[in-house]
Amino acid sequence: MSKITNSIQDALSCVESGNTVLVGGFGLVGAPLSLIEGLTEKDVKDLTIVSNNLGESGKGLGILLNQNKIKKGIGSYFTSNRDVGDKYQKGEIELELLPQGTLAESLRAGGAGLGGYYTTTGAGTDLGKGKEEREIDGVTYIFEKAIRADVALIRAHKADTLGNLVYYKTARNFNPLMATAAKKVIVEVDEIVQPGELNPEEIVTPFLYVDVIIEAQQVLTKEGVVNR
Amino acid sequence: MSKITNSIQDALSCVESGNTVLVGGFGLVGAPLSLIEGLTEKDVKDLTIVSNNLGESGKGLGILLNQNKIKKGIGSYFTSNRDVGDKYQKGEIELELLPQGTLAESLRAGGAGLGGYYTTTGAGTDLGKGKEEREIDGVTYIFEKAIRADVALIRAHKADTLGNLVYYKTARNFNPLMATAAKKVIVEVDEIVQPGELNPEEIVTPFLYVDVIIEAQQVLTKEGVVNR
Amino acid sequence: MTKTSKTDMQHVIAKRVAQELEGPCVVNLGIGIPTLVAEYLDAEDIYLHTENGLLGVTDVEAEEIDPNLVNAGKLPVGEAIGASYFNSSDSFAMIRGGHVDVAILGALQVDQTGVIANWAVPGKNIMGVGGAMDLLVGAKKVFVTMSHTSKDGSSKLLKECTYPITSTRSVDMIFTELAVFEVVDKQLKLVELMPGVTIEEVREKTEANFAE
Amino acid sequence: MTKTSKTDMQHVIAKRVAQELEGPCVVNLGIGIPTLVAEYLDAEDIYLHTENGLLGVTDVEAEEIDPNLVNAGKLPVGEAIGASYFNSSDSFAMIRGGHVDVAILGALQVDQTGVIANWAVPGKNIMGVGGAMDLLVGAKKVFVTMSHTSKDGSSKLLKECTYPITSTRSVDMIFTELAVFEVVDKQLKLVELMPGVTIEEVREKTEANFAE
Repeated sequence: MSKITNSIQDALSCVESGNTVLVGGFGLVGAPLSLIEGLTEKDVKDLTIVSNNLGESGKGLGILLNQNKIKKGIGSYFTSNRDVGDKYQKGEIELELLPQGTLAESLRAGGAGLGGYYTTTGAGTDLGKGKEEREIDGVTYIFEKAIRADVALIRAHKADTLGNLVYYKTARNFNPLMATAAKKVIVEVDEIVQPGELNPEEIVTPFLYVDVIIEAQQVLTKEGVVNR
Repeated sequence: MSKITNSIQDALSCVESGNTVLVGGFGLVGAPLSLIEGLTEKDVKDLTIVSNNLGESGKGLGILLNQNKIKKGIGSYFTSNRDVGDKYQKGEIELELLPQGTLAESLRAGGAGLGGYYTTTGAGTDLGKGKEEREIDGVTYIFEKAIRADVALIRAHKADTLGNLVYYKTARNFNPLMATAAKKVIVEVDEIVQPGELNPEEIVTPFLYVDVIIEAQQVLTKEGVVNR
Repeated sequence: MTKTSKTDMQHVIAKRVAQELEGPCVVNLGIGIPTLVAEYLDAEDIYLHTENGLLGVTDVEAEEIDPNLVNAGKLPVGEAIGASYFNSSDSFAMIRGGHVDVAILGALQVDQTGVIANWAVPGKNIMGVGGAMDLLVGAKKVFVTMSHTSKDGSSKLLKECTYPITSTRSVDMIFTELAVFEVVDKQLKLVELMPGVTIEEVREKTEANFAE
Repeated sequence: MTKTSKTDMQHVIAKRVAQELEGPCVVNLGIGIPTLVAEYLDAEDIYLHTENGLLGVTDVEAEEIDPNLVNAGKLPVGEAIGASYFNSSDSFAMIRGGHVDVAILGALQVDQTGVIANWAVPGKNIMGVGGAMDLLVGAKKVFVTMSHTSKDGSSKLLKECTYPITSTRSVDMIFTELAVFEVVDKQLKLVELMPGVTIEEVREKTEANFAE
């Protein structure tokens, strides 16, 4: 019953057309680059992708976008990929724009078994339109619903063979949240170690959140994305 | 502008009658024992104490209770101190009982600037009575309000002089949450170290949450609470 | 008729529940009989979660007791290889979010739809609930362990709970010293008699309707 | 009339804002002019927060660039002594929960009550918001930096924003290449003219009402 695989397509075997898929990363930093590439090679469509960005033009999730595999994008900053606007203009993709803090919080709420929450962010703005408003102690909040998904593709620094994860610097970002909010969690890592090698006080994602572990085949370097 | 003090009473100088005070710990484990004792020696009253337990009979917050300084207790397990029931019976204290997960989540929500959230916990039970119910995707949730306070008294393992904190084993519990949810956060620790000595990936409470740091004068040992 | 002492009885139940657990899984043990279950687990891939902030609870030798390392019952425990610590909101996020496979809880009463009461007694002050409600709504499966009858001999498996319920969610299995029940479609189903127990004894001591 | 180039102008503004910061404090810098503010900070007790998950941002030397250590503008940064990393929800909890002392943001427009628009332009697809709305509702103080006028010479300090607003919250101070304004009781107050700038020039280039 090992969680570890060497095959990207095996790792992605649970991903099906129509799924909602969480994809970690802030731009390319902390994005599961090998799993994203694997997804571009897999025959799936009508995906709802929840990710801060939809990659860059022709890179990462940007490829998936250009393959017309994405039915809907939920994120906070699509501006990083000019192709998203074009697709949207042509009616080829639905978009749901959320403030970055709301995106993060909704994922956390989903993972924590909450239905939703009230935030001040977005109240009184175009992004708050149509959302329920509620006054609490004299402050106006809007209701935001929790986000849960079928699959999460995330990036961590190290995993032990049980699935405990630690992250690296600002590559942490959305990954630990997404690890909690999907039925299947697939993680790519720099290194796989034995249980006991990670300090119990330092583990950020306890193993009960993780289903599949694979070593990253692509990594982000100063020179860009390179194969290992 | 050092955050460090050697005087418990100086550390507690901001605590005033009528304040809402968060007190960390799960029973005595992770409780700020020196600060609690300091509070029993301070002339304050009408406190609302938010803590998982109200100490044990005649111990920790139990002393404060017997001094009639507590107007209201908000917690999940008052059963650990039989005196709480007696006071409640005589109408000398108000109590608000919350499921433990709700207590924790409401503190987190308070610290995170949320107004409240919807949880399944307690729906359909006596603890859910009078709380707003809401159906979300076919599941019944109840509304729980965020908790914010004037002061938090917490216990950590190490602080650096900036106020970054790490915790020790199951003494972590409510402490990191309470550190986020009060205007003034006072922490007692086993050890104060220099900035840079704590690993940036390991810090649990970043320094911006912490106002006052003091070395613990009382510690929990196998033999019970002892002075250092 | 069973004549085991209370402690023997508790161990019999704990041992039987332990057999029901199959690794890999994450299990949260409540206070009382559930705590004893740990003694009967031998699979390496059954991990124990305690809601005060530890995944990977083990036994601890007396000489290695650490006062700051306890379980939800405030008893000293040890740390398994691969364990991790977290704060209370992260711990209950695991529970409520459906990430804990099994919660094993004690109960004061169970009704015939599998709804339990285990946190308050009418007429007494309602003073403590702890993590019981969270575990009931959140764990993927909930197993209940309890003596079949109260001290006065009355059934604890009732048509309706007379004590305040802990959640509207039905538990999945009930283990007593007399029998094992499954809850299927909100109905109790007797699936096993404990050794030496007759169906007549179970019928006699059970107020709740159940399928045999 | 000021005739500084765009870059010079940005540096003039950034330098002026930097003078307004007094340690100890935690500051979040937006993209654009705000990022330049870091160059003018010398107090050791001013700590920079970046919403992608780092408290304690510093400059980084070219040879020490780490591709996995970036700020919210995805530019490489360094790690201060005493820094800490956290996930995105913890980062925005800090922001929304009022734990960040100052946010310095760029703006497209400011109205005369101090409400700003800085995330979307009418007629274009609404494609990105990032952390702007969170910072506006959450930071204890918000400082806005921007050029006083658009490329066509029209005022960016308006009676009413014509672009979608970012929050109903008024900012605290506005810094342009011509002047510094405070927002008091939802009214703009001119508190300083930048070197060489006359009150007449500010009046001429400002559509919003302001107290002098």
